[in-house]
Amino acid sequence: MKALIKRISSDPLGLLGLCLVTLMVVSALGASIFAPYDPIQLNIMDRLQGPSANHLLGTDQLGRDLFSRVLFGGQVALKVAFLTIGSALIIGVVLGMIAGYGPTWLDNSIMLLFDTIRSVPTIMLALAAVAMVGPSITTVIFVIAVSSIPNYGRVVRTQTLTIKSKDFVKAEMLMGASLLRILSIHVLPNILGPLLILASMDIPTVIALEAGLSFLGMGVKPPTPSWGSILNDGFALIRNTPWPIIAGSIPLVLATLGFTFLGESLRDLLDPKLRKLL
Amino acid sequence: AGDVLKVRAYSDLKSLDPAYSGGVFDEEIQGLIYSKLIQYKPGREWGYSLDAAESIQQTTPTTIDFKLKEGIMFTNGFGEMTAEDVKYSFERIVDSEVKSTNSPDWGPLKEVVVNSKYEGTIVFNEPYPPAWNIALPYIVGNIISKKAWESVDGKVGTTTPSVSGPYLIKEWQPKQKTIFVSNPDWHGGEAPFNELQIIPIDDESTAQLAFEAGDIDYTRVPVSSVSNLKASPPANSIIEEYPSLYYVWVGMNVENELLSNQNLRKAIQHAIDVPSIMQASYFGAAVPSTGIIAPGLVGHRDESLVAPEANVARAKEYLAAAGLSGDVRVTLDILNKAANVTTAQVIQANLAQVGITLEINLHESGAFWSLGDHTAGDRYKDIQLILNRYSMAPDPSYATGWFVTSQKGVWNWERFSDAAFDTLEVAAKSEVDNTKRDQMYQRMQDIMENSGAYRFITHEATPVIYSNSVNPGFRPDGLPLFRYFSSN
Amino acid sequence: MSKLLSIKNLRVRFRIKSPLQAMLQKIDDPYIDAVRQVSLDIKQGETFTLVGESGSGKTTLALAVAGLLNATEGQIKFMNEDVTSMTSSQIMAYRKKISFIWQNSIGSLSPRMSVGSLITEGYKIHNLKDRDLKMEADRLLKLVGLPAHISGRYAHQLSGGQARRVGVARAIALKPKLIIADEPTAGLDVSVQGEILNLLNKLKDDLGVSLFVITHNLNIVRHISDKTAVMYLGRFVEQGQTDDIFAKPKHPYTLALLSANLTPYPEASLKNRIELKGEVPSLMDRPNGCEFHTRCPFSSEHCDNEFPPMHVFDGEQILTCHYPLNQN
Amino acid sequence: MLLYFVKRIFLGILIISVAVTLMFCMIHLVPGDPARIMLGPRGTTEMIADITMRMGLDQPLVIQLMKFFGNILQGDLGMDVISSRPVTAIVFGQLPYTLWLIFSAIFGAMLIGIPLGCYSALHRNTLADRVTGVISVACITAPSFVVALYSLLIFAVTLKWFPAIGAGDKGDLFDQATHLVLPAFAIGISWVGYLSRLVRASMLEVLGENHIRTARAYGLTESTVVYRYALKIAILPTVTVIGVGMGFLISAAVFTEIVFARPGLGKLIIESITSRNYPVVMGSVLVSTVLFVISTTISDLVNAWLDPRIRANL
Amino acid sequence: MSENVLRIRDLSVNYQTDRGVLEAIRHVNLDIPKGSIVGVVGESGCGKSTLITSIIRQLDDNADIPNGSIEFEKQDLLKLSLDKMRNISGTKLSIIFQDPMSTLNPVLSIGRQMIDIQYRDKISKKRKKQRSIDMLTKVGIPDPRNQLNQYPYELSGGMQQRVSIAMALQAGPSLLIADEPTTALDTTLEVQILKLLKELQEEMGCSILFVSHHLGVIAELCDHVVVMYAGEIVEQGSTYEIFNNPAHPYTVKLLECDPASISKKQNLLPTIPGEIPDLINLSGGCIFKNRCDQSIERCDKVTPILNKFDTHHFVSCHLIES
Ligand SMILES: Nc1ncnc2c1ncn2[C@@H]1O[C@H](COP(=O)(O)OP(=O)(O)OP(=O)(O)O)[C@@H](O)[C@H]1O
Ligand SMILES: Nc1ncnc2c1ncn2[C@@H]1O[C@H](COP(=O)(O)OP(=O)(O)OP(=O)(O)O)[C@@H](O)[C@H]1O
Ligand SMILES: [Mg+2]
Ligand SMILES: [Mg+2]
Repeated sequence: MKALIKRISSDPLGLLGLCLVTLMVVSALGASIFAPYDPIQLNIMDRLQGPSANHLLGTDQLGRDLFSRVLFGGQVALKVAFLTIGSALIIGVVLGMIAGYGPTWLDNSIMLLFDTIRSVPTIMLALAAVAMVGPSITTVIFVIAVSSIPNYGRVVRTQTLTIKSKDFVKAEMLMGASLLRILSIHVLPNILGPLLILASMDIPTVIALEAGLSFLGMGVKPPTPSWGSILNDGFALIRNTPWPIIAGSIPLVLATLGFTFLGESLRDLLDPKLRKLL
Repeated sequence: AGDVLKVRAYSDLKSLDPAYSGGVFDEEIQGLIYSKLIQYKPGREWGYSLDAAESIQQTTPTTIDFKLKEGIMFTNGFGEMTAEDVKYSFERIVDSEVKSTNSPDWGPLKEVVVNSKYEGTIVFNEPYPPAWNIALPYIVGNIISKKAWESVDGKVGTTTPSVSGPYLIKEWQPKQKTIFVSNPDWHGGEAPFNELQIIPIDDESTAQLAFEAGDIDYTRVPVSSVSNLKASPPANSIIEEYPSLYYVWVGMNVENELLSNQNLRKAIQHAIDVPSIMQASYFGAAVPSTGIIAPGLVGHRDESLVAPEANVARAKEYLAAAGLSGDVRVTLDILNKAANVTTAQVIQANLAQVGITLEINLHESGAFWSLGDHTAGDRYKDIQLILNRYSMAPDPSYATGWFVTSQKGVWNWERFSDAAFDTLEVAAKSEVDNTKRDQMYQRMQDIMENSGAYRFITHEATPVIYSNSVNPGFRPDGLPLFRYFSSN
Repeated sequence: MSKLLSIKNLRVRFRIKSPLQAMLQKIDDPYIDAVRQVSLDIKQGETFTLVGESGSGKTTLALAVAGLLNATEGQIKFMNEDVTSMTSSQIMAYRKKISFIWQNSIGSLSPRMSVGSLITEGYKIHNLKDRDLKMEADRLLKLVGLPAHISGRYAHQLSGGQARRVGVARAIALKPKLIIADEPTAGLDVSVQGEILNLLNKLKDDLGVSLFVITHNLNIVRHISDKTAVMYLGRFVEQGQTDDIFAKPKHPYTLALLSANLTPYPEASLKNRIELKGEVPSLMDRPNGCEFHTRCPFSSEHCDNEFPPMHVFDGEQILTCHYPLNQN
Repeated sequence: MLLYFVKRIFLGILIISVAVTLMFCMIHLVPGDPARIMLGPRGTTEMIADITMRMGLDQPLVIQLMKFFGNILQGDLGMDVISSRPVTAIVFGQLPYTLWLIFSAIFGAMLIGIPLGCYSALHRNTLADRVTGVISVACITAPSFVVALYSLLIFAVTLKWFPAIGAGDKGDLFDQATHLVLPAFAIGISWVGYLSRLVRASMLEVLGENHIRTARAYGLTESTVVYRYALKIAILPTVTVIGVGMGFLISAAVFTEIVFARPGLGKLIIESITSRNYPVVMGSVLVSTVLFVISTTISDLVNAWLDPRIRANL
Repeated sequence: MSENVLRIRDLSVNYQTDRGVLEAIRHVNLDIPKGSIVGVVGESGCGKSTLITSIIRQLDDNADIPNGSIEFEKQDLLKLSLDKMRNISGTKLSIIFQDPMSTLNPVLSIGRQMIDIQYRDKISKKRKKQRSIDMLTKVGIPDPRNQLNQYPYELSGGMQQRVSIAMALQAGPSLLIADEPTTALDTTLEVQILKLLKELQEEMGCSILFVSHHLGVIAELCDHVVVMYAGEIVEQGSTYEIFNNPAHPYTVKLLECDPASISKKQNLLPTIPGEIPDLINLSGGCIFKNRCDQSIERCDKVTPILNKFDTHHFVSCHLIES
């Protein structure tokens, strides 16, 4: 691990990524310590202020401190990112390994399912889900998770197929190892590494999707601060003040930069072959 | 005549048949191509001016006599407009076969009696004063050609067989624009513009930007922009603010287990601080409302029973009187529009001050509008607080009709039910004496407010912007009357 | 000496076109025969080597023997048990008795396992809990001449020679009766190559296992093998005692292989070599008649049309050729 | 080749029918009654019942679904009860706008993103590479509605270079093109970033391959090596990504169509779902899945055209 | 004595790695006389490819050349601008790489690639095509006209390697570099290719720098042999000398180890004990000292230099010097 960090540090962009991600995680987790204000406390008198010493990023239409909202919004972003990617990963890995190792008909059906999901625009899925259960963070997580399962599933399947034909798997089979043992001890660990890197590069996409859904009023429940809802508020106020949009975009862009560069750097260091999978 | 006028509408054309007009956005188009006996008069006060009618008057409480101008021609060779056409147009609306959604606007219309080629009498089963406000000059007042309609078996969708207004539809480009050209045969002379384009723009901010970019000559703008626009108006433009007729309120489901407690409802009524909402959601451009009937209309109350400002102490008293143990948690269902979300958050903060926890449930429009529908599952029972906004035509009966007992589970989502209210609602509709009518409607709003099921928020406002090369015509509530738009 | 492994008329086919493809492209036979009509016997303690060019079906044969590929036809008997009709538990027991040394030495080691756990993996798979895995690992490493500290390393941290030794250690862990070594020296320097072969020979002498060695390096065959078979397009064109084959190759292909074997003697000139024409034919398109005739310097019209008969010389040297060379 | 098309068509039909069935069930299970929404507050029970019947909503879901598929086979997507127009006319009326938008966005993105990626790969680890890296990554998640809004503000309102809203006059190609610029930019910008990263990564990979070393060893000029020898291979994964990107693009189109008040499929989808206009929803679902199938097929074919090895396996 | 096409003097190449600087090649001197075939042998990893890639200036990004010169036809290649270098590559200097499967661009037809590399010649495309066809005929490819439209994957390994050779010889280079061009091929094919190379070299009169770790191949083909060990040239001389009269202990051992040179069947094959030194943190002294059974004290401290052992025979060993 230490060595890894050392190697990342030798790549300036990787280092930048590492710093940004650390910054984001620390500020989100420690939001209640760092935030100067309560993110949901209204102060209508102080609404729509520009940045000042009191309010680093200004205030929104309800007079809430945008900087504090951005910090707390990081929690939502992280939560959405980790929960969606986590669940998509788990389902994707299971389905992908089944597809890769199972009989052809099962493989074909799973691939059909994946293609079907991919063929439906995310926005449609989101609309349908939102209409069904109402907008909330759970809906967001559900929609994004479902629409990213095929991405992971496909990678896992391809990886499984490659690994399955690798000599070390054949070697294990020849020694009499059971299928479960092969999958869990030999296949899974070899898929997981690259997959986690892929996932880390997906985090910004997920965060941006949350923002997009919030923009359509399909995101988290108010008053929970999320970057998407800050952007959405800002969008309505664009002719009054640019600050909410700026406050919403900055963390989004920084998080994107952070996770992407960290992911790319990890990928380059750990598994250059991974590029093909993207 | 001016060259081209480009104006914004908030929605795209749905139907050119007055019977199936979807509302304001369709009327903005139909108003250009059809004639009516009378038209709303542009200006700050409600009134009408003659259009197809040479004369028109209320002869008895249940009859209106009219005489058409001679020589009003329908296009495409469908001939001159006669009293037969008026009869066909109006009676069609209330014909149950036609299934017009707009039939309530004609209220108790019985028939139109044709007296001569140009003369006729509109006969009601009982007195119907709203006819002058929401029927004759509005959607159902549009006169269509009987022959033309019969030539297409009454099936008119997005193309029309014949028109008689100042403009003709040249082309409808779905979700893009509707292009009109002046009607050379219009009885009113020459139309003010050679070409007029109505461009549907859903989002108000976009519409404002489109105006600033010079793509359109008129639009309504978001209330949030008013102060900025006034402070630094775009070059060559004029900003005006009109009051609006919409009404926004927080409703409470009186049949809900928790909210059946009237003291809790009153606590909530008193806890909500309307002025904060005016600031936060309407940017000071709107004022608190006293009920559901806007200023300028019959039945408007000067003051509400519960002051718009929150009274935390009173609210706490009511809450204590409600005798609820533990923390009180209620939900507020809203449509996912930015202003609603802001309002909801203010309410949330207000309620928190008196110790009520509010959870906000967002809905997209499809789901929202079926919330209180008792034919669609049991969701109507779970509603507690609803932030709602209804549109309105310039007659009080238009507003009160939704809150009667028979509307429970239809549009009366509060499931409010009051015998006195129901009686008044029927009586007021046919009351010819304006003063009495005024009092009756005020009384009805008192009943609503006293039930604790309503907290009135605002009538919003209609800020508009237009290019100074245009001479516009607006209804007193700021809705555009495009036929009166001319060039400077 | 008793027969340990006995193969009769083995055939292994691969499907190369899907049924739909075959239908649309009007291909009657969507299969290739990677191994065809192969028979061989390996006795206890004997080293059998299989030579032949790349793609001739050597690995396929070995995998079929190990039960990893299904035989389409023919019989594989191991200690008189039929491998092709074993139940899964019998297969488990069978796999304890044979082991494999892979051509791709680094690639056959699970990349995320340490050398120590890799070589004791067999015990875990077969649930042999009665021994101390660490000590076993040290013992096995010592046996193949690797220092004990290597047991903490991972596959990618090993050099080619080390990885090969780890493969050998893993192969002997369960005391197998037969070790199949697929190109055990490919890609190794001569010196390391010598070390590995010495090790295999020593194991054979010490443990009495039989070796089934696949290679296309004829130089090593001569030194380690008892019996040799030469494979061409999935068939054995010649097999027999190694010494006989090297001394008197009777099949033109064997002769060509032997003469293509370049030796570090600059005097030996290219001129006296028998040189093959053309390229190895595709398995999808086997030549008629003698399958070697397209490249054979001695072929006649006869060879083009008729499949050659099998000849047996001196009881042991078997070959299929119309015109065997080097007959006494 | 024939085999490929047989497979593709079969698979396409499967994907489309599964997706359509899925959406059909989902959208019908969602609360909200199309008749009520259509009729608005004035709808009486009889009117609602009438519309419900005309839309066939009174029948069991399975029957509705069967009917829907039956109609599709006849090339009929049903009638939109509100406007009494055939759904095919509605959907195909909006489709070209979205297609133009998507195509110009993606072509624009390719035009900029691909050379940018090549440039970055060639100048790997230089300052220029890092700067392009930071910019393109920042572009990737720039939310399309934010970009849309700012480009509207800057290029339409302030600079007045381009028109703000709509899709331009019918028949006036130049007008339509100027109307396309900003929306396409809003959607395309994230693809510029995405493609440039993708191309950079696969370019680096290809540049490390032996045959590139061969090409260089033969003294081929750097531009020949990069743009003719390496790019043809490096572009393959990108083509696949673009092919699969249809779903994303339609989603992105929604945002820009709203902000730029442009007609199009995206907006139609939103409107029809929120108004529970089932026939139109299903029509748009069908069209967008068909688009997905077509675009993945095209990307396959392009890949095959670029790479003879894939061609041989088609 | 004939002049040299290539003169390498005191060439060193370092690779920057995670663990430190890897000195892949150190102080190498090498001459290639006009019209001769020079073979480089040595175990895997001894720096053969590094030597070659530094001649054609295609070293990996993490490599640098701290000292030395590579004189090709009187110009120092290391000092040439990239443009000038490009002018030499593929004209006077051409190369065949190890793995035929990966040296040709997989997505371009053979013809396209063969025509592309003639981009400097101002002749019609038809002429270029004809030239390619002639060249393919020369390397023994049947039906060359049609083969031009084929893609590399459609050819067998042997054919691909022939195409590579045809491409390399097309420009009529004065030096052809071949990096293990036959290791990926079957032995029977290997012989075919070697024969072809030799014939073509005789016909065209170019020099060849031929790299292999296969002693037999080198013996077969080359006039001169250079033996490399761990980044240094330990011995060089005429093929006959090296194989019949090896002087460096490493060369001696290497030849002994090759089972091909052991005519009598034996169970125990000879090996060279010990391992190749780590090229990072070299300790100085003779590079072979830890595996040499004759090493003396001097070997530990002083790095030996290449000394003349015989007329055409140089050895870098303290034992020989004296
Ligand atoms: N799973 C498979 N499906 C289809 N064909 C296969 C498969 N495995 C091997 N083949 C084909 O069978 C033939 C024999 O392959 P095999 O690997 O046995 O050759 P080999 O003699 O071991 O070659 P090498 O010396 O290169 O290892 C080859 O033509 C190969 O392409
Ligand atoms: N890019 C690089 N970075 C770091 N070390 C390298 C690099 N390329 C080669 N090396 C190291 O330099 C040394 C010489 O490598 P080179 O490829 O020249 O050997 P070789 O003699 O060609 O080997 P082979 O016979 O295996 O091809 C080896 O130790 C190798 O690990
Ligand atoms: Mg093999
Ligand atoms: Mg090399």
